[in-house]
Amino acid sequence: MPEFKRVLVANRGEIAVRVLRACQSLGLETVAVFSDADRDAPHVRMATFARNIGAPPASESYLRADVLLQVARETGADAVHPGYGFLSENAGFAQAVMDAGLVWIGPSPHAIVAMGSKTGSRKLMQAAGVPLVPGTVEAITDEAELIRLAEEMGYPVMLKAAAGGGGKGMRRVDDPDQLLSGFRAARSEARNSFGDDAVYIEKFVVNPRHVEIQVLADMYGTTLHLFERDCSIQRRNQKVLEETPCPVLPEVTRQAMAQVAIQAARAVDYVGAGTVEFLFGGDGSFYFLEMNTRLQVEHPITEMVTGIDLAQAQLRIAMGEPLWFAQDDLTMHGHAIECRVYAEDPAQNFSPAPGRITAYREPGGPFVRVDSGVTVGFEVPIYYDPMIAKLVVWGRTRDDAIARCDRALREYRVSGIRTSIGFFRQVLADPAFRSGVYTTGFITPEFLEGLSHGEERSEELASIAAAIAQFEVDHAPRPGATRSEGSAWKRAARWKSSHRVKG
Amino acid sequence: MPEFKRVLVANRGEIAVRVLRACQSLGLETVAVFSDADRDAPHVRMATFARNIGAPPASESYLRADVLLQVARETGADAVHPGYGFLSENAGFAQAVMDAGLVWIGPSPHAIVAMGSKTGSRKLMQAAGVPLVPGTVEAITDEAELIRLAEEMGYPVMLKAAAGGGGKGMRRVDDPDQLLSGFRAARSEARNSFGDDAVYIEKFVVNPRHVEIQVLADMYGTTLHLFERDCSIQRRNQKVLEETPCPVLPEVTRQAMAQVAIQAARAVDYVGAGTVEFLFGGDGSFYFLEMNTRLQVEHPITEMVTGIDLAQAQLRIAMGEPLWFAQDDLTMHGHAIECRVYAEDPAQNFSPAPGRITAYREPGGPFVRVDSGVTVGFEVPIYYDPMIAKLVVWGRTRDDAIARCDRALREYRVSGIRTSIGFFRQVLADPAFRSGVYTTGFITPEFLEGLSHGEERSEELASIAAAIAQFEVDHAPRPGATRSEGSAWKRAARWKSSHRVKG
Amino acid sequence: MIYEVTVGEAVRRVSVDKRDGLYFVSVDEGPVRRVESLKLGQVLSMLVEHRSVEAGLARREGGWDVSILGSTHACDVVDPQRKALRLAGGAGSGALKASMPGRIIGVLVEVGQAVSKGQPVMVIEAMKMENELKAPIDGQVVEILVEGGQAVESGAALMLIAAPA
Amino acid sequence: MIYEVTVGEAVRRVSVDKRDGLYFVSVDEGPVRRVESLKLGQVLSMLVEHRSVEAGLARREGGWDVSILGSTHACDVVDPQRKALRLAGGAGSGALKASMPGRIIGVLVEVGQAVSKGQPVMVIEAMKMENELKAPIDGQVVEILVEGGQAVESGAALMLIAAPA
Repeated sequence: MPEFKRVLVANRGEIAVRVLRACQSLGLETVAVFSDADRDAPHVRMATFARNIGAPPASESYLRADVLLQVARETGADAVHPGYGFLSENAGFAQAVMDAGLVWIGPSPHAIVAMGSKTGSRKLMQAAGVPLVPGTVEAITDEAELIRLAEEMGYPVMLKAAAGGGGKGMRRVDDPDQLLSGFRAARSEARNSFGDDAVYIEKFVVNPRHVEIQVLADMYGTTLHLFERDCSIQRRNQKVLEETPCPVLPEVTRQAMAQVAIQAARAVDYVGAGTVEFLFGGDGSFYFLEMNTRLQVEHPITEMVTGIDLAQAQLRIAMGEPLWFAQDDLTMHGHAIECRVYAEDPAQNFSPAPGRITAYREPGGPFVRVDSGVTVGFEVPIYYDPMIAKLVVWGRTRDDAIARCDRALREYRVSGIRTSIGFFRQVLADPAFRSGVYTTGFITPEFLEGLSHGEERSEELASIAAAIAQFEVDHAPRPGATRSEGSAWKRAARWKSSHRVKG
Repeated sequence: MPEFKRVLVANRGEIAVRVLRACQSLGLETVAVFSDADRDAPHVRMATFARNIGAPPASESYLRADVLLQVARETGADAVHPGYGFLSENAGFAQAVMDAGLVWIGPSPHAIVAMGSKTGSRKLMQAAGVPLVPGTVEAITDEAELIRLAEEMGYPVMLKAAAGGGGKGMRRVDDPDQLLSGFRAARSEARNSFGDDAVYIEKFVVNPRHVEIQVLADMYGTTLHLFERDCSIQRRNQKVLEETPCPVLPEVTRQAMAQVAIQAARAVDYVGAGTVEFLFGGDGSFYFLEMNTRLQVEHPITEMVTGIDLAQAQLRIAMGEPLWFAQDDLTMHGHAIECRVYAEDPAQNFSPAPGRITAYREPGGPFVRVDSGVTVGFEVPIYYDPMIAKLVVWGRTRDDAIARCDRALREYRVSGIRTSIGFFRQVLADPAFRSGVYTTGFITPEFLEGLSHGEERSEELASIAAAIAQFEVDHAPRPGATRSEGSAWKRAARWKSSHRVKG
Repeated sequence: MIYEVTVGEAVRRVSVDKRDGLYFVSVDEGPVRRVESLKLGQVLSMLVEHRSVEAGLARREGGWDVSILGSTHACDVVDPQRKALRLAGGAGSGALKASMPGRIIGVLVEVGQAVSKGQPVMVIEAMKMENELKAPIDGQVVEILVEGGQAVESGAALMLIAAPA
Repeated sequence: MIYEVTVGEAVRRVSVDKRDGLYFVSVDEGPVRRVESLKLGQVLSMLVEHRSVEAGLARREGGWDVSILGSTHACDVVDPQRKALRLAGGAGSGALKASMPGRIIGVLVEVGQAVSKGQPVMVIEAMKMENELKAPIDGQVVEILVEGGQAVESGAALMLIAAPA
């Protein structure tokens, strides 16, 4: 039975904090690591021990497997949690950790490798009977075969030039009547564009959503699912807002998808927390995309609806504990939404906005959770992912959750850097989002256009604030007197009350 | 049907913030009020509108019903939420609000009055068949009657001198054999001490706990209960830590107590959120103490286990909405604990510790909630209750919740004032608390004695910090250079990396 | 005191008076509003005719970044009297400055090369994202002050461009 | 540099050296520990031989209030060399100071009255609680500086007591 008492957390930011919290709740000691850019970051200040591991670029610190193992040895850590990103899906690091006699908190290097290759995992999944987006990879020449294949996979289908790219030589075909003419046109276009008329066929997934299933597996062959997350709201193919349950997933599909996810995990003897991602078509079909062999950024929404602490679960599974609940013990309770708060400027096409946070106040109150990796005074470094925090809310219903999420976003205060907080309020207000019927194409150029046109009233208030701020600078009597107004209230108050008593 | 769009919150601190959040989630506008001591408090900064209502002493601001009504009129508020404390259980204010044509978010003045008088409510409850601590209020002279009464209420019983006080003329009797001798001794002692030998009998509640039931009632006669809260951890007869479920309450008693609470609420045609408090004896008996006709400080733990937002429920009920769930829809899910964070020094017998908060960081992460009324820079005023925040945690089991609560307390950082944060860690670590078997006498002088003896290691670290802080002051090169170390890390890092690229 | 505040395309003339600790503000000669304003660190807590508005402040070249309810508005603030002075001074020299802290990963032009306003001249990387920096004016590159790979602070001068004589 | 730090009953001699930005600290001549210390506002983030300790700081008369993990330790800090000097100066004058901000609700003694150390001489109210303030020394009340009902700041001088000659 693997035992450990002191966990090295090989990460930074909110996920390092998340893992530290899980360790502390289980009474484990922790070792934080930090680059020169992160000395004052919360994860350093919360851990039992903290060690500097190098220069700010990740390649010189957070990605230095050798340094991490050396620190583990020097600090007496007996387990390593990789978080997500960085070395979390690096099978070589996992192996090195185990070779050093430490407990690796994650799946086996074998599972990481098997799921790490796009083509390898597709083959493995096909063998395991997991549905993949249907298609041929070889060129089709026989029209009769084409018709048969299209019938088999169902319309609409996509004809793609094997040598293609940039949309050239691609034809969407919606019904059988157009198949052959489309095929001929695609071949001819392909020949003209690329000098190669090889064309293959793939199922066209209409109005796709990104839906994923959380799984947990112990060392003894028990693999459970913790339902789905909908991650279709994306910018630049990166998730920005996730929710669970998926507002349009029929129960029968949820069950089927969950079973497939368990199948996928079992196919690689998966142990720990993992996520199986699917493309979910508007027609109800779903197809395996990939499996992430680590804790997912958006895991908190699953925690909110199931009550299971996934980071603690990772640790307990790694300790050799058999799963302490059965599939039937798990239910989805209410609705949860996560907003990834980035240090970036949504109005400038989400360009990064690192810098020093000069004022910071997180929202609180009922069913609001913030997982963050920053504090006031912290300088968001230029070297890493711009995500500074995740706002997670829960509600009994989806509408409750949306209303509460908007309330929490209103409350969230960050000064000194730009963030995506305001952007999320626009997402939540969007009728398509409200309806629950949206796709991965939700964030359109038009949506972004709307963002850059600030609200008239809000701009007017900003102008007033700027003018007053400037006025105060222009009329500053002396430095350091910025709190004078507040103190004046209190001074006046004290004076009044003591005066009154005397009189 | 009462309609309202703009709610005046006639309170301050965390409860004002709590009500503002509920209003904002429901799309209602808000009017905050503040005394001269609270201009920079969070509730002022979060509300739609904010108005100054007077000098710091509550009698000159938060208790000024006339000023509050005037502000409501001037700001176009059409409803008033009183929070808890201040005017929340003032029937005259409730009536005045209604007379002014505004919606009062609370029960009727009739219900407030009926429950407001200790003796009046006892009579009312007796008539409604609600169990009260059995006893006579008249002196007993007949020994046969005494024996009959004692048998009826069950042993142990307490004999008390009617004219008594300070423990004189009191006799606890544990079995029938001692009853008559005890009675004679008590009468004789009473006569000698007070010149009056009148003695009455009351049931002695052994090892009492304070357990209360949350109720919600709409305008249409539906009254539901939301289970119990155990509030037995008290200092100076004030609750400091609460949990739900009560760790020792049998299901059958829970049901019986809940039914009695509903009965009590119905007896006064209760509308809104209310709490019925009971004394729960070690022998399984329970007795009505009083009903609080308002939202309770410790309401969040009920929210955590039921998923019902009680402050939102108050607003929706006041809008005339019938309850949107049935008793059977409510279940207790997991375990929740609340710690009331006070600005006070537990080691100095909980003496108040107002002052300016110079650094402040609330814990976060899974199933941790902070309801607070302060921020960094805020000066906790001397004029009001010392509670600055409530830390609320949830866990699937009681042990989970305790571990997470300790984790969150470790994370909570407050500088500038003393708080009860460290005290709670000691409560959570106590074997009696861990076992769940504790009474209202949990916080003993011995427990407090333990507090004032700081942990050796922690004191040593404090000494080192103080010495370094003093060293920095003694060797300060010039004012304003306190961040030099941190910047040095970063400067060095930048220099190194730019150097490397050049080389 | 009158300030010209530019947010996006919109220019507003904001008149500010302070009496007895209160501000009296009017926008574009509209009604005068009473503002009770309290500076708390880098945050301005304003009561604008009792409406509570919290504005996060960050100094920026030529004005302030003002955050209200999670959205940041870049506000250029000009005192018209000083503006007049500034315009009277020399014009046409273009210093390209870093719009964010980051690392220079590409220099797209050479010294002596003619560039036109808006033309990408440098690429800066921050947080795994590449961002093009554009020439602020038409002109000729006079000097390049940084090298590829170099880390720079926000506002650092990167390149000098001379306007055509 | 050696400081004498008193927490509760315990007095510790803490030796502090700073070299290359790092502190080397030894308590009561125990092993020397390497402390990397970073001041963040009113918080000291220390790595004591890599152990991460966050200490909240608040200045107090004669030292610091240090908060570690939610518990505050009142630390009196004395530089032994200066202490020697201080002791050489005049002794025995007792100024009663407010231990917390609050409102004076009772003055229990009169000017000229003899008091003994530890005797309650004033009552201060804060947050609905009454707290007795005690005479710091044996002596005679020379002056009472506040009146009943008056609000006072923490540390304000309330009463002067002269030690017997």
